[in-house]
Amino acid sequence: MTPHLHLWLIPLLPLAGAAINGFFGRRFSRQAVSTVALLFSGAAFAMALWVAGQFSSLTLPYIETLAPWMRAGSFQVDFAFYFDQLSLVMLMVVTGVGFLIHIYSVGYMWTEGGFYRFFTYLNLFMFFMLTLILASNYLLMFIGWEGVGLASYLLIGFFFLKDSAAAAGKKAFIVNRVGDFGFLIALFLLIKHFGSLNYADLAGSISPLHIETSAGLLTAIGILLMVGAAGKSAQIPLYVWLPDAMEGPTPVSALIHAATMVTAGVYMVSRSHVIFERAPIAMTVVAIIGTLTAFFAATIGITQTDIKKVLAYSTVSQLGYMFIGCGVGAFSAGIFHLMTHAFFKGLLFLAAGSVIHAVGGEQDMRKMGGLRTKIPWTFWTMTAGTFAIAGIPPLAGFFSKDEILWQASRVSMIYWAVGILTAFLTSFYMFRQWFMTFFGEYRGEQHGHGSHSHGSPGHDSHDNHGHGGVHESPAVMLAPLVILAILSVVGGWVGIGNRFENFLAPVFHSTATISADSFDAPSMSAEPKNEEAGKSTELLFTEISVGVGVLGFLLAWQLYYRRPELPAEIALKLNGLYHTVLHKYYVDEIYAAIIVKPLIAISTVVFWKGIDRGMIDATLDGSAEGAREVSDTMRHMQSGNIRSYAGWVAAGAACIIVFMTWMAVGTR
Amino acid sequence: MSVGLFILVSLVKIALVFFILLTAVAYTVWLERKVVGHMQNRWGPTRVGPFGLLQPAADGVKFLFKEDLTPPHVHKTLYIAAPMIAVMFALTSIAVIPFGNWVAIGDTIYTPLQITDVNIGLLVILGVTSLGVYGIALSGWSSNNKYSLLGGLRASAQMISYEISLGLSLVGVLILSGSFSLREIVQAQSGHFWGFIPKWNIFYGGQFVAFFVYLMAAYAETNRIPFDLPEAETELVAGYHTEYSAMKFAMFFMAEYANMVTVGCLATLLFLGGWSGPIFGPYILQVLLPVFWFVAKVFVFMFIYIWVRGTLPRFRYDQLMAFGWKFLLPVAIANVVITALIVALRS
Amino acid sequence: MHLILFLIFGAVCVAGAVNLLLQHHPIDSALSLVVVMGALAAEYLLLGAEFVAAVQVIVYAGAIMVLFVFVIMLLNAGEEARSGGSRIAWVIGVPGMLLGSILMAWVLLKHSGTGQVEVGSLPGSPQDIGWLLFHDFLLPFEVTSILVLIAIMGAVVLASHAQSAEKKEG
Amino acid sequence: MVPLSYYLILSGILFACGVTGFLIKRNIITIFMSIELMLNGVNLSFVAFAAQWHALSGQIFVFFVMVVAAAEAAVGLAIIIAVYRTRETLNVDQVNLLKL
Repeated sequence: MTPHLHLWLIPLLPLAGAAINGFFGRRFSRQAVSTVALLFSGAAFAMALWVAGQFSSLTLPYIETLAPWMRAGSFQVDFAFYFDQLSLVMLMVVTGVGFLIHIYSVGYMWTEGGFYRFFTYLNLFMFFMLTLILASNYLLMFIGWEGVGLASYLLIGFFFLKDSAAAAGKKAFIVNRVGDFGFLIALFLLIKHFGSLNYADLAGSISPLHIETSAGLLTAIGILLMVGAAGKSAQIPLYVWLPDAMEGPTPVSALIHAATMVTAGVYMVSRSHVIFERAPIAMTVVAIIGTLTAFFAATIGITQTDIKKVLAYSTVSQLGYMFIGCGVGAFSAGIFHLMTHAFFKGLLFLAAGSVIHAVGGEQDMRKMGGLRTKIPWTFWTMTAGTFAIAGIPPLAGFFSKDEILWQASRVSMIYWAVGILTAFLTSFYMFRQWFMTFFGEYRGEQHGHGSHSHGSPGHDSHDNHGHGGVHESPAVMLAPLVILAILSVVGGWVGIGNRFENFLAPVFHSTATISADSFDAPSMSAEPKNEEAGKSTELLFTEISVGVGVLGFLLAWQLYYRRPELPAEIALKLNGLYHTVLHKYYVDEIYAAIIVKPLIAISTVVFWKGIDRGMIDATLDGSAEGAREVSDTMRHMQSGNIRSYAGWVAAGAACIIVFMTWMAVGTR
Repeated sequence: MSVGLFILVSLVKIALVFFILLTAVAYTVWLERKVVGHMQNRWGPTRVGPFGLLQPAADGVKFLFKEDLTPPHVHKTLYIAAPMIAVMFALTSIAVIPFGNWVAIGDTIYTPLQITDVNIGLLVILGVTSLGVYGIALSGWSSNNKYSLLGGLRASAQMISYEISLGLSLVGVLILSGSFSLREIVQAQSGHFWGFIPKWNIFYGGQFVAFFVYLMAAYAETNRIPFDLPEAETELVAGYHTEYSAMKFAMFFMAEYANMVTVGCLATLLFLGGWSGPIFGPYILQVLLPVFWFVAKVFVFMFIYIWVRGTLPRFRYDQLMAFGWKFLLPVAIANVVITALIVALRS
Repeated sequence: MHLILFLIFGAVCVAGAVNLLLQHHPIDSALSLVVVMGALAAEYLLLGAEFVAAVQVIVYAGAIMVLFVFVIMLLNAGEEARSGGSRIAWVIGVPGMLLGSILMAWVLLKHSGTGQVEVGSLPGSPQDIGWLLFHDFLLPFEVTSILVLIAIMGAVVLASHAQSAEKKEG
Repeated sequence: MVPLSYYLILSGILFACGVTGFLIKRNIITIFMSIELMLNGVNLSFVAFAAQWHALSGQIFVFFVMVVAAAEAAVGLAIIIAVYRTRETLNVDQVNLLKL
């Protein structure tokens, strides 16, 4: 018998927090606000832990139906929660990392305006994210999906006084709409053809279907879902919003734009594995998009000088990795990387935040350096993160990335090759950042750091920490760093010996029976012979990926530690390429040119001036004007003379009689 | 009975009834003058004939031969029509009044002593009397004289006010007898309590109250003392018929007394058991005795009229209205309710 | 016989109604209306609705119209003033009314002879009426009683401090 | 034997007369009487139908109409008196303060 775990509490606790802070936070002290926020997010985390404790005694998937939501004929959607291994992983990641980041935020945001607002949004985000991962059907998931989009918009534009922040928020929101469009169409297709949105029903109705070797319904659905995922998880071509999203406060970047929200796409794809497994073409699309994004973003990351931008692009490329994993059918590998990435990327962002905090709002790495001794805690934790992401064993990143690459290699060497290249780039730019930030001598001016950050209400408030100069962050910020550092170190060990895969196996292989033989996607239940043969090659690949990691380290060391003047020369040498990359391949400009500008033009000329002004407003104004005119003439009927009224009445009666007679004659 | 015969009999009855009625009217006047005279310790008319018995005839002749003058500035048609209306309705209402049993003359004629027996006779009477108001109102208005106008106003107001009480006072009787037909109402009153008290409505089911109310209302309806404000000589010269003279005046006069008679008949029929009374002797007596009893009762009623006139002073107008609305009407309503309750409980 | 009586009283009705329109003095109009009502009562009798006829006479002719006459006398209403009234009433109202009534007549004649009404064809006796009124139509009856009560109070309030008694009569 | 339509036409004529009176008369009281005339016309049709369909309820309606007419007369005449007190006229054309 399975205990009744009140899953609904998990999302609702943060919501309660959000409500309390949102409604009354204005009058609360900062202590009270942070207490409330931490209390509820922590409660959610505790609840998640308790659920995890109950895990062994559950029969999965465990579905908890709260109330019917909408019924239309046979189509029915409930407020129901769905819990299985995948949900558990996501749950732990979201609540855990979320809670840590909440703690961190208390320290980081302490001096900011709109303290309560920040935590309201943060809790709200938690609510929606948890709804997303606990939903038992795509519609409820979509609610969470949109909700996190909203929260992200609010938080990116948190410093709404800064135009760039507001613009970035809008950009994120609009770009996401594009993805949601695809997602919605996919949902409509599902409703149309399978009459349901529940995971369980869909699995039941889809698994009997055959693999679509040629493009078909499932392929279409899959690709559309991928579009949605690309929007949310910042994949080509919709990744452009994520770098700009760095306008938001750093904890937000850590929580939403690194650890949790952006991984929602990955989660959604893996959740839809039933569909993808039967749509190889869609799978290929996913894989290719992932590969391209990974590499592309990595290259951009090399040239960025803004500490957060670097991390942003690395996030994009890491997400690319996850999609490679999904694309090659190694969903568990993707989720695995998702988890580890949540640890070390969250860590990196928080550390970066700590650095920024330390240098008083400065984000340009060129103005940093030599911070190693000044902020040791931050340094060491960041180091752990960097090594983790660079895929240096035995840190978390190594296991997950290696797993993905290995699985990819079994599908196509191209994925593997690009992946390896990307790994190299990743380790290079990460170490580049590491060196630029912590080694060498401090390049920023000692005092008055704030002069060049007055523009941002978000950061210049860091000046009014009592003591000038570089300083370590308070313990409340360091504690999460340390915890996350530990996780980034040990987080990967759960993957040793496929433990993590086996743990997720029941989720992903409950329905993949047909796919196992007819589709060459590597299945966790891989044939034993393949396993034997694979071992050696896997080892080789592992060595290679470690090698590229080290290589990247060395190169970065060479360029940014030994001879810091060298990069400039190189940049000069391949000028065009450098600038292209520096300007992110002008993607934003291209989009602006081919999409945004025409769109604005059309909207202005056709929709706004033409339709809205010319037709809609015109009709309304015209009718109003006409009504006024008519009544102006009509009111002279109001002679105040009873008999004229009587005359009108008689005329009206006559009309009615005529009408009725006419009707009677007509009917006969 | 053939139609021709029926018409003949009807005509005979009409002629008879009207003759009796007019005579009655004439001699009521005589009686009034006599009685009031004696009450006031005078003789009353004595010159014309024995006990002045021919006085009414003399008066009639005088009215006929007086000059009939029409004052200027009157609304001609209405001025002339008003008295006719008044007298017409006053006389019409007698048509449905039964004053005796059915009689058989020979074996061909078998007819009620009543011009016509309609099953809503009571309503007819009420309707006709209510129309009688027009005569007075119009006369008051048409003769273009402030006294007349005031008289007419008073008269119409008073009559429509008291009409309600009058009607309601009859409802009790209707409930008891369960019919609008006067004849049936009378038959419902035949019989005796304990063998000697006649089973008249006045003794029956608290209808004494109804009778009282009816009496008051009737006086008001007929503009008699103590409610004769429309023709209050001391204030309004002669009220609505100030401008009338000769035959037109006589018509109003006749109308008033005819109304009195009608009201008396109605009271007799409704409360005093109509023509019921001890009947004996040969057939001719059995036919005539009821008529005698009926006439006797009406006479008593008339006498009360005169007696009251000789006794009571005149009300003030506001007193009149207050009495009508604040006393008579509630009492009448209460009577109706109580009677209805009694009947409902008994059945 | 029935037809003849109908025609006679009908003619009286129409004559009265037309006279109401032609007369310039309200009291003449009022009297012609009384005539109309009397004739209508006769029509009701022809239709066998004797009770309705009686009530028509008592209530309409005997009470309401008396009230009218009374008010006319009270306000001493004179001849109708020849004020150039409202053109609309003439321009729109009268033609409309005419059109409407013509259409009605046309329809009625089209359907004429659908039914014959003979004298006393239905029991309009007080008993039946009373039964209907106090059983089937009890609620409407009570409601109308309340309506009348309200009307009385309204009249008293409106015409307070003058002739309230007569208003109550309505 | 009279066709029903005759009665209806008679009532129609009465009603039309009432409407006309309402339209062309200037004296409030006369107008009011025109209304009563209309009501009477309607009553006639009620009774005629009652006789036609042997349904007594038609006559009941007549009673209700009468009651309403009575109430209306009471209030209406009271209003007329009030108007006369304030405006010193019974001519509706002069009682026209209700205009812009």
